[in-house]
Amino acid sequence: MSGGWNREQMAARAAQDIPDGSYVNLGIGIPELVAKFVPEGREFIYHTENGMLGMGPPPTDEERDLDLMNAGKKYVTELPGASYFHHADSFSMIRGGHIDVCVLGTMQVAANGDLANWSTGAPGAIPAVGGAMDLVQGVDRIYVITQHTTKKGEPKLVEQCSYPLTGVGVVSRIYTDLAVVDVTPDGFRVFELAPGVTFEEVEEKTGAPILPAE
Amino acid sequence: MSGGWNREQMAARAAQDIPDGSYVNLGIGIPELVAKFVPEGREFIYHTENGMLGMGPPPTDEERDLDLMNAGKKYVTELPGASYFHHADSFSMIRGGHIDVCVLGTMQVAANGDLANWSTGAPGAIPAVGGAMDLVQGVDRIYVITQHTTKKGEPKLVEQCSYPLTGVGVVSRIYTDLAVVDVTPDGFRVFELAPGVTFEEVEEKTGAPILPAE
Amino acid sequence: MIDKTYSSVAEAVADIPDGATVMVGGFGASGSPIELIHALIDQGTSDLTVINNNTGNGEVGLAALIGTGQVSKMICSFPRSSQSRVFPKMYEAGKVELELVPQGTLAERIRSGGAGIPAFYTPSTVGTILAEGKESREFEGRSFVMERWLKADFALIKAETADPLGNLTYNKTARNFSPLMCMAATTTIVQTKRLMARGEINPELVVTPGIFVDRVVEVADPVHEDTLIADERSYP
Amino acid sequence: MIDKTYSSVAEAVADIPDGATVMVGGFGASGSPIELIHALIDQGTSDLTVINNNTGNGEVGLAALIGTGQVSKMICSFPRSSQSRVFPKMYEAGKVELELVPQGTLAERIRSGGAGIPAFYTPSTVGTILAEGKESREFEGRSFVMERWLKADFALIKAETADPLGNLTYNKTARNFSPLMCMAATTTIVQTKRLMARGEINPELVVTPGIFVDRVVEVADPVHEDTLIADERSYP
Repeated sequence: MSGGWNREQMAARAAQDIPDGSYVNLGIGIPELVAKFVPEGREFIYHTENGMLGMGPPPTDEERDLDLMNAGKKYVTELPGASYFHHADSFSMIRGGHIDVCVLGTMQVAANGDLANWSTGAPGAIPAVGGAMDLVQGVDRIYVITQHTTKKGEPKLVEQCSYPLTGVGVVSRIYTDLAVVDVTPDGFRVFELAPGVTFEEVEEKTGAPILPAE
Repeated sequence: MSGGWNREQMAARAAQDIPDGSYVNLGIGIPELVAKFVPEGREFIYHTENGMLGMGPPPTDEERDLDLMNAGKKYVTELPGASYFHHADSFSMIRGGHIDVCVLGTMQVAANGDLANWSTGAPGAIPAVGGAMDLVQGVDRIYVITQHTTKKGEPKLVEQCSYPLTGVGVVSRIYTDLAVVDVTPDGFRVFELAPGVTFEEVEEKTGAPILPAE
Repeated sequence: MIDKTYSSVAEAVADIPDGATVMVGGFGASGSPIELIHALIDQGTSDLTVINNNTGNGEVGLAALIGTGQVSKMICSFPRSSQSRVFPKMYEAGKVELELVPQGTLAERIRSGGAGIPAFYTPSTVGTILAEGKESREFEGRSFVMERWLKADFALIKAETADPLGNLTYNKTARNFSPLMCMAATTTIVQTKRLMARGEINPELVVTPGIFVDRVVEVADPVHEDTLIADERSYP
Repeated sequence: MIDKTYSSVAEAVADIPDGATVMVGGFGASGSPIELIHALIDQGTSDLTVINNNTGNGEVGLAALIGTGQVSKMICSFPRSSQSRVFPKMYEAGKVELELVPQGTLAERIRSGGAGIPAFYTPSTVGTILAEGKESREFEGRSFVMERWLKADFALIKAETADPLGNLTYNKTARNFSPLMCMAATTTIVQTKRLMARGEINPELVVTPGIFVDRVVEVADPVHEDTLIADERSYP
């Protein structure tokens, strides 16, 4: 493939859409990379579900406190102006609409904004949901970062999710390796194409009707 | 009247029934006096609805902090081991059954334990309830301290409250100037008479059937 | 850099419109944001719904705001304090409406507003006239009443320390309803005794994280309702 | 004088009976009360229902407790961590049941258990398979699911400092579910890194007031799950 964004470029593109001063929750995986690409002149404050605002980058060995982790159970640091709180307060921030933006990974997104990112629904698999269902209901702007297709080339942007849903009609915008795609009342609509990518290529790799950029 | 307890003796008698180590909430008025009569060898920890455990006696002028009040809006002090918390946590302690004993004043108590202590129901009067309805539902042992009759000589222990209820069937035990009275499945029962008081006198001044001490 | 500080109480309350719902922190005199309330009197907005445990004392602060006729409705648990004279007068004259809510239910309704919980069940008021017209329901053989969340357009809050991110601490029992109201208001306005630099407040000591706070103004030497009343002051 | 201190973790957990429901503080390795959990393994009680966000890691702590077969049911939000090997094995063998609860709902159900709130409504899980069989209801045009309180017989908690009255502070994100579990358990058992004298903890800094705590035992130099796993340790 000639054109498109790599993981870091997808994260950087998503970061561009987050307003200065936002309280932001980043999911595990590519979404975590967003923190590396805060646009010049803006400040985001990072929330982690396990009870902290003002989360900083991974610690050096000397800085490391075994009690200081993020929701992905990775060691993090504390920035000036941080605060700690218990889980009920943490999810009050989420459920109560106080987090401005949440960036998540996904398995599938449907044209109406349905998100499926917690379970393949495979028989016998151990289900694990974490905070995903609270985040998608509580945060107004749910941004998704994902490859446009699976490794097998199957579309992840679909007409209807085949995997069990995380939430109904919750996604606002999707950042893929090929494009920025909005979820609109008319379904998927390209907002911006990655360099070297054509609308036709995006359309072909999308499992639902998709409109070109306005 | 020859026999009977005065206000301080009523409070002291109630204090006798509070186990060592109890978390105690004291209502405004005579109940506040209970704190003066903690029996030798026991320790009670006082809770105030407005967000404190470990409340101490009134301050000297030098000790006084204008921000440190009890639920009756009187200045208090902080004992070693105290803690502060917000109102939702404070009423979680109450509603969640964590306070062991609450001592309240009353206008009327009924033979089934109904309590009426917040409103006369007089037309035009401004209603004010505070935390009374939360306390009577959340605290297992509701003790009431009250004169046995009103100033006009009307019984305050009655068959059915004529005033609007604070709670249904919530009172455990009543400390009056004449006796300690239990609320039992059979109605009022004298547990103990004040010195110089006869059961007949108590019976006469009670507005409902009352059983003698077992 | 995020900076939520405002230079004056007047500026901080300037955009509160007529008809707004305003939560006011404090339990009696303790924690009452007098300077913010007086700024609201100066600003002159009207038809306010005010949520506070009480109705103010003397002729200053919340009582004064009620006295000017700016408040059309009070939601509170205890409108009748020994030094509350203004509210009774206005209430009896039919100039202010009252919604009476038990104190614990008031606290929990406000928390629920902030926590995104539209309704919950409580045993408080079961079997009383305050439960009339409310849904009730049994759980595990006991009766409970359903109560709804409570939100506000603005909250006026008094803090002990604050930083430019809006992280707050309180002094002793001045904490009371304030952390809950910060959660439940769209715009939370804080007067603080001390404005600290970012990072100066111990993260373990923060009671209200800045995410719940929108505006911070330093009022270094705040008046206290009890002192004003002892001095027989009135406002304006 | 009230004194809730115990001299050993063994003594502190001695009366936990078969069939008990036990909340265990911690989020992953952070805040996990390893010494109390290991004491429970030594004590040998069985048929436990355990409530924790996860299911433990490696072959120590909560994972080890599950591995011994003492746990018949787990209530958690995320049983599948990268280092969680014991639970999957026991689950696939049908030896432990799983109740999956979204993380925010789990926290709120536990708080509700402690706060005397039998049920509440949340938007989480609406339209998903986790809402199946649950009551749903509209408020202000939006759908919500009803969730019930969660209580326990015992809670095992790790604190940073504690005093003999049971007042607690935590270290950083080791706080997580612990303050809520202290509220929701009939008997709350705490291991603390430092036992302070009464009055030594700043009353403004207390996160869990002593009213929610029943037993305190000092474990001055606690092991950490991550360190044990890095050392490939197992228990017993």
